[in-house]
Amino acid sequence: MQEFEPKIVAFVCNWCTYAGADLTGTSRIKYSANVKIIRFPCTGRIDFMILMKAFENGADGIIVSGCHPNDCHYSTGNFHARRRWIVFRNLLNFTGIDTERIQFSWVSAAEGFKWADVVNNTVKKIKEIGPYENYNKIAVSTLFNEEGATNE
Amino acid sequence: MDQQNIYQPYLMEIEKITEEAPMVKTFRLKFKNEEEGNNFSFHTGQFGEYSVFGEGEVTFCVASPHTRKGYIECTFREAGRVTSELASLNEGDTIGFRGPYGNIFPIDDWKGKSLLFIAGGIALPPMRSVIWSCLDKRDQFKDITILYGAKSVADLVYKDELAEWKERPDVKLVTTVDPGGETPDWKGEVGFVPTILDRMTPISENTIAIVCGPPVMIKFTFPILEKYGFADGQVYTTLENRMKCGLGKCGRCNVGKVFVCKDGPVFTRTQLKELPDEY
Amino acid sequence: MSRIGVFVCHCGENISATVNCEKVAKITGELKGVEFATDYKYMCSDPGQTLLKEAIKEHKLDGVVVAACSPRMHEPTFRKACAEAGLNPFLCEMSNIREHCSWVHPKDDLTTEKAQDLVRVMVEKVKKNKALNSIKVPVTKTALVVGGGIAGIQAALDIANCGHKVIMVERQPSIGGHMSQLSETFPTLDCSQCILTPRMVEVAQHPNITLHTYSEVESVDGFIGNFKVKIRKKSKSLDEHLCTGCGLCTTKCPQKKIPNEFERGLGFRPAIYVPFPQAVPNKPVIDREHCTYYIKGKCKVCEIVCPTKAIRFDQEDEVIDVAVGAIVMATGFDVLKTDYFPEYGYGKYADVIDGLAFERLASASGPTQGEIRRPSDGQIPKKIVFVACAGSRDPAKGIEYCSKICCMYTAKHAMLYKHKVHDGIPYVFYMDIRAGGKNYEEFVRRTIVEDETQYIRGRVSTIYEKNGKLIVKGADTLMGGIPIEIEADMVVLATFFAEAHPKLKPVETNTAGIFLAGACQAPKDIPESVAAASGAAVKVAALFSNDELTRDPLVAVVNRSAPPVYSQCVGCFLCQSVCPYQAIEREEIKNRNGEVIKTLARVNEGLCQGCGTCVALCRTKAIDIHGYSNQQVYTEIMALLND
Amino acid sequence: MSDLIKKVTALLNDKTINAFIGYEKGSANRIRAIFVRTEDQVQKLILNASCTQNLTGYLMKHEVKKLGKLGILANVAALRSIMQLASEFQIKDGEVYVLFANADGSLTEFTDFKSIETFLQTTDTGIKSEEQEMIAKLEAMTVNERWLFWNKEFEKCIKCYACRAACPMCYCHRCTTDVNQPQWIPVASHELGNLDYHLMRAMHLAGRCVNCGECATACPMDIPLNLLTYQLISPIKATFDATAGMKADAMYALSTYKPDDKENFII
Amino acid sequence: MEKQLKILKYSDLSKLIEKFRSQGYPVLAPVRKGKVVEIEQVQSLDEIALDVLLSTQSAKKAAFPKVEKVLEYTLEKSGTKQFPVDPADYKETILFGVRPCDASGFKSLDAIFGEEPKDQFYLEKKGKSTIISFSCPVADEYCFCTSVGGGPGNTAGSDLQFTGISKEEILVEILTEKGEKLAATFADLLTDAGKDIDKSKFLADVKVVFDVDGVVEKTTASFNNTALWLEQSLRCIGCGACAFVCPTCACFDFQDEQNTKKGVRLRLWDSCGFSLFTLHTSGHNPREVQSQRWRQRIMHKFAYMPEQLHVVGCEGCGRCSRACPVDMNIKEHLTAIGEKVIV
Ligand SMILES: Cc1cc2nc3c(=O)[nH]c(=O)nc-3n(C[C@H](O)[C@H](O)[C@H](O)COP(=O)(O)OP(=O)(O)OC[C@H]3O[C@@H](n4cnc5c(N)ncnc54)[C@H](O)[C@@H]3O)c2cc1C
Ligand SMILES: Cc1cc2nc3c(=O)[nH]c(=O)nc-3n(C[C@H](O)[C@H](O)[C@H](O)COP(=O)(O)OP(=O)(O)OC[C@H]3O[C@@H](n4cnc5c(N)ncnc54)[C@H](O)[C@@H]3O)c2cc1C
Ligand code: SF4
Ligand code: SF4
Ligand code: SF4
Ligand code: SF4
Ligand code: SF4
Ligand code: SF4
Repeated sequence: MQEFEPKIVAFVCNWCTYAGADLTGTSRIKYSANVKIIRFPCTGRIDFMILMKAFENGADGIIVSGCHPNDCHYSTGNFHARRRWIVFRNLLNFTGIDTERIQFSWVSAAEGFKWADVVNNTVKKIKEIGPYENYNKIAVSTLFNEEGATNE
Repeated sequence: MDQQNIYQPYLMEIEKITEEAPMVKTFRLKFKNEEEGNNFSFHTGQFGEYSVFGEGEVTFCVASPHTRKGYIECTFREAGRVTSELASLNEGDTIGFRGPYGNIFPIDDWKGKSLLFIAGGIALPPMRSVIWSCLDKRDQFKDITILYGAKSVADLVYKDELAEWKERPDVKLVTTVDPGGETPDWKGEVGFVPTILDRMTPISENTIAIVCGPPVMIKFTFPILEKYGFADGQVYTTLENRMKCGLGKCGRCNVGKVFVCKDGPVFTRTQLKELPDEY
Repeated sequence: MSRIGVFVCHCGENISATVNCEKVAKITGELKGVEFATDYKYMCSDPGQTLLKEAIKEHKLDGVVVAACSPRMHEPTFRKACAEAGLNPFLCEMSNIREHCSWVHPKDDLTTEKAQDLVRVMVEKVKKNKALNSIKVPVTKTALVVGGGIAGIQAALDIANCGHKVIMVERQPSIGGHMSQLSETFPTLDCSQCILTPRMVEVAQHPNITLHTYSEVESVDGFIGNFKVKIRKKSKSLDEHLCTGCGLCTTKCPQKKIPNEFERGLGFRPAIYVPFPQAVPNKPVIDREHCTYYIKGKCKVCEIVCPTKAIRFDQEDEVIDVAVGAIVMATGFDVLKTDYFPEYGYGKYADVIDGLAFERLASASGPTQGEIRRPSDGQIPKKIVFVACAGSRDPAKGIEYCSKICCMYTAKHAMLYKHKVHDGIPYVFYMDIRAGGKNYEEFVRRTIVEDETQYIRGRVSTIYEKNGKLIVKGADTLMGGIPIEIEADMVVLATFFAEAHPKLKPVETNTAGIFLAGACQAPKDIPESVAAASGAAVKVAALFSNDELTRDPLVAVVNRSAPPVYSQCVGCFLCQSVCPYQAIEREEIKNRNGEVIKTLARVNEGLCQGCGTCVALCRTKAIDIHGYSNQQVYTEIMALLND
Repeated sequence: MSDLIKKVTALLNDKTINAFIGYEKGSANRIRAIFVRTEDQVQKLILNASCTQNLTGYLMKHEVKKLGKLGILANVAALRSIMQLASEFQIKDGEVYVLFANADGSLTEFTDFKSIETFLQTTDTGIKSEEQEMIAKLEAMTVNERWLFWNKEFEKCIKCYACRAACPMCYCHRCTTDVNQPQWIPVASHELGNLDYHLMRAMHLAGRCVNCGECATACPMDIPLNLLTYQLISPIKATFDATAGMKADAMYALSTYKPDDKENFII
Repeated sequence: MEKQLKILKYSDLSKLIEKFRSQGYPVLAPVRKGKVVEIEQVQSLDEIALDVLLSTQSAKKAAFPKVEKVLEYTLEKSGTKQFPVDPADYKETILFGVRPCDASGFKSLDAIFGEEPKDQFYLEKKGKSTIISFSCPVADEYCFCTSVGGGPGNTAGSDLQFTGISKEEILVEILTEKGEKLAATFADLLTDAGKDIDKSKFLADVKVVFDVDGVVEKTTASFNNTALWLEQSLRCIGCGACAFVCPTCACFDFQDEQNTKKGVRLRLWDSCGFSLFTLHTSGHNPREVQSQRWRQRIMHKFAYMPEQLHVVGCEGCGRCSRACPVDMNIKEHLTAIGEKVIV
């Protein structure tokens, strides 16, 4: 059987983690290709619904990363984001959504190595837990199946 | 058994896109399946449900005249989910079309009469279908007068056709823009449609008036027509109510007991007066 | 469907070594809405850009995706190229297939697939991009300089000499700042006043500079190019126009024993006073706290003696509004207060003084006419201890960094002392000597070698008085930490100085259009302060070189629609509290009778920096942000996960 | 004549208010809202232990607002709703006349926010013990068990939005569910649409829910959806020291921050 | 056809379900789920809650589900392809243990969906459903079927109707050909019943509270009675509970759902109670306030449908009132309209 290649999306801020990942690149540090980045101006912009959308479109794991506290380009975006994640994680956990699959991190523009670590560790972890079947079962694509939403 | 799915659209190809005004475009649509196209017919005043697959459906009237076969046209303003998606399409792209639905302008009943078209803003498109249908049988009618107004010169749609009508000796075209909307080289009128109408002192005798436009315009136009002796039965207009199916089933476009999709969208003022205020 | 062009860059070998660029172009060329796709060796090169521009024209592209390096690198390049080809620059996006792909993954199918995924995401995103126009903000070409120290003076003069108006606000009755208190300056030992005074006068006389002394900034509103500032002009109890600065009043004032802050309390001044002889403006103010008239309701001697009848006892503070386009903060520093050093007896023993006080003692115009005499009894100290790094680099005091210039001025002080008290012995306790700067190291060396200053490396633990002597206890860390005790006549603390940032709302954050200059930024000596001030002035001048400011339009907007809805916004203003830039304002929608029917949020484009925090918080999705709109990010996620 | 009736009659008579929102007997032993404007409507007012509905949602209803100056019969949850609405600029101080029904049936009147705030400081605002137990029970489950539990509950949901309509804090003219550019939350009431709706709603009420329970009471499909928001109350209190609906000028827990907010999951 | 009467033993009911199952029919029946009762597919008799007064939702979802796929398509560069959903694919289904109001509720839906052009999605499913209703031995104060022409033993819309006539026996009425066909598959469980069984003895007593014709007439004339609608609807919070549980409400919405490559068009229930129902993009809303929407709900059922489709759009099941979170009791409101003097 083919090895499970998890789909992982990373939502990162432009100023720290995106730049950090750029540094990972310029330093030629290798990491797993499973993770793909979507750029945001700031972690403050990352609406919790964005995470839901990632799971329901088939993501097995999610990384959310931004500037370290006090380093936000906009001063406070990451502080607001942090509160949001604290609450959202609670909610996800309570509704039975696997918070193990969401890795939050602070990666600065200077932490090229850290970014590679975050990615590699997350990929490793998700490979261990396996595909997110619970969510896949209800994902958008199920509507195209035979049983779909047709006849109850 | 040939199970007919009444919600399944025809596939149409966008043959031509015309930018009419800011946010307003006209699409010329061709049936992908020629046979469907050949079997298709409609009448002026009718509308359809246009699909952007993945986004949903919208209601537009057919803006081309029924006398011209082989294609249909629609003119729309970018407003919400579907229309903005529609606006981003290109020539050659596929959309869906269900229709034609609704009642029609009874132009056959208007034979021998003079016609006065009064339109405002983006409401010229529904009117355009009738105008062309009538112009295509020009000899059947007496005078044809078109009064069309928009907010500003840029907002006037069908600029080419307006020019063409202007040239025609058998059509009287009056265009107007709201005060402040004129450009230095604007040659038409300046003023709101009802004001200009009043100034035109229309003759009601043996004349049919067709009024389409935003609610405020209609509200102020009716009294002027009344002032010049237009009876309620001589005045036609169209209604727009939100609808989903276009077939009298989804249950939302009704004005009282009347379904705009089935019993409308064309109404005489007589009918309108009987309807409750729900549009 | 759109007409998107995809341009895949090889970046020489940087990308193509691990990513099959031809394949990426081919596969993404098959995406819905992609009209044209190609790969090229160097997209950012001139021919690469030409290729892009020609393709835009030839294929009537309405969106462009350049798959190359990080957008942080070349986004402006390609956006500019698009604009040159007539495509709105904001219809261009970049996929980062170098830093985020080719450089971090091995050469294999997965890497190429990832590159395709990244391109697809941007293709879908760009379909939802909107043509945007740069935001134009008019610029008020007047600068506000807060603080009239050497930094403020320099900045004001530089800006004014570029032909722009400057408003200078100084808290004290005179400009000059700390530099006016210095005796001689390191490393040249030039006379401080001699350098400073002409510039102060120039400020006062410059046609482009309006000076408000004895004034403070009360509030700042607005945004870059368009600040609205309230300035409180404290009452001087004087009609400045009438006053000729004759100084008669100051000599006749019965109050004579008020500690003179300019002299660091080493001298006295009357209640109506000019802080120092070279003050600009050279006109007195009444210190109402100490004035007999204000205390007792009787006196008015000054009024009586004033030949021009310039005294105004009933004068009130005046608040004026000014409009400025840029602000230079040059508020300098404050030396740490006495209560910071209880262990050194600072504030308790008269002969423990700080560096500024020593400057006054050494100054020819100071209270002792330049003779070094100790404050307690006017004796010339024979043994003097300088404590460097008093308060700085001490985590326990909450200040971990070096105040940088103390090393230098301590050396200067030791030298000045030695020059004036030839038989005296100066000791310096230090932690490190930081003397970076031209001739600085030599300067310190001279102090040690020529002026025989005893440098002891170590921290002073306590200072106490015993038999009229100050016992300084410390340890010499170079000698293995042996305890040291010195019986000194006088101690000078090289106190750390704290940046003086007025806590004005926008200034606390990194607001565009507000520049820092001088010692309020970080500890700086005079040359550095001057350089920083000129730097700030250049930025202001650059800002003022255009009538309008253009900004990227990647800002938030609150949705608006026709009545009766007006907007999806419900006016909960939760967005307002998250905005770090106070960019969200209230807008009241009124009906014909002027009654408020709805209150909505509105984003001030000039202030919004585009962080998007408000967007994530808004429940009704009434507020959205250009460039990272809900539609765009939603589409990106969908595109990324569904191939 | 009960105190309530006397009081409301007086309020209406002296034009302090134009309408009073209280309770009347409904069908089949239910209690329901009544909008008292006339003499005979006043007589229908009742107040007993079953009068638990949080009536504040009506303060946001267009046609109710049109009745003029409103008085309302409030319980603790209603007082908190008013505070929370005030903090979100939806109600102004003095705009609503509040009568509070004490446990012993006596009435306390509140004419300004300050007095409500003071009162709430010494009032029990916690959630009921059954609900606490239910939350504890769920928390004791494995993640997967919880997933299954909620899956089964959400399956029942028909997206009638009674929960939203009943919730005093769901006053948006256009709820996120109704936003269609993009259509974040699928409109359809399939498993995904239901889960998305409930997650979204719970997040939007996190730190704002005043635990009145209206949402769950309203649900015709008997889904204990109030647990979703209730569960978030204690972590929000513990981590941010914030409780919804206690002060009229409170800052919303999720639109403020402390630089040292504690978490243990961000690496 | 002429109605036939048979007797079935309660003890044979589980065999009956087994028979249906073994013939491959999906059986939909009321199932208790905590406080609510859903109509769901069942495998055996013990799952079925025969003793409940009424299921929370009506049985309409058997032919008009809350989410239904009407179109499938792919989105490709070369163009869109459609894969129409063929209603003919639906399976024969048995609706078991529903109430007479559920069964008769289909007549409103039949009228709406059966009107030209015909909606095959509904008609096909409805056509393939055999309805075995259970007459009502009890009723509650929300029920008013008798006021709108129905009743606890109303057989309209049912193919078979079961009435418990003793602890052991069920009276089986075979009402339609479809019913007859189905009954033939379990003929071995049936015995003949005497012609003269008076079923009414076993039925609940539901009082007639208003004269339906009068209500229809007065509703029709009340469009402009703004005060009436406002007063009635002040309490209404504009949710969709009433419409979604109602056996006769048929309003729907279309929604497209898609990923980048494929999409479906879904038909979903909608409710005239929602403020968005008629909202235009411009913000104009013909039914701006809740009272207008409440008026629509009542007038649609009691004025427009009788006039246009010749059915009253209400079966008097009272589900809407039970489900309403704020106790909008339709029976009470209709009675009030009925009592009103038309001005
Ligand atoms: C008979 C008829 C003819 C029309 N002819 C034209 C025309 O020729 N040109 C044109 O530009 N517009 C026309 N309209 C209006 C057009 O249907 C709406 O602008 C369009 O539905 C907006 O859809 P959207 O998806 O972009 O907006 P959204 O706000 O995203 O749509 C949400 C839903 O609201 C409904 N809706 C929104 N606005 C209206 C409206 N004004 N009328 C009816 N339903 C609405 C749609 O059904 C849609 O499903 C017509 C409407 C009707 C009923
Ligand atoms: C003891 C000592 C000796 C020194 N010796 C030397 C030396 O020999 N050589 C050398 O190069 N450097 C020396 N320095 C450093 C030198 O003093 C500073 O670099 C220089 O004064 C910084 O200038 P400034 O304009 O930034 O600040 P300042 O001189 O502090 O000027 C700031 C001005 O702003 C005003 N202000 C503050 N807040 C407000 C407000 N809110 N509103 C309005 N006005 C306000 C103040 O009143 C002051 O006039 C020495 C410093 C000390 C402490
Ligand atoms: S934009 Fe959103 S968050 Fe801001 S006031 Fe409006 S509704 Fe509230
Ligand atoms: S995007 Fe950021 S800066 Fe702009 S208004 Fe929103 S919160 Fe303020
Ligand atoms: S009230 Fe219940 S059924 Fe209705 S939407 Fe809310 S949870 Fe779903
Ligand atoms: S979410 Fe439920 S419990 Fe919370 S305030 Fe709303 S209705 Fe009350
Ligand atoms: S309107 Fe109410 S009582 Fe009538 S059929 Fe529908 S749910 Fe039953
Ligand atoms: S009547 Fe009741 S169930 Fe129906 S919309 Fe109104 S509140 Fe909801």
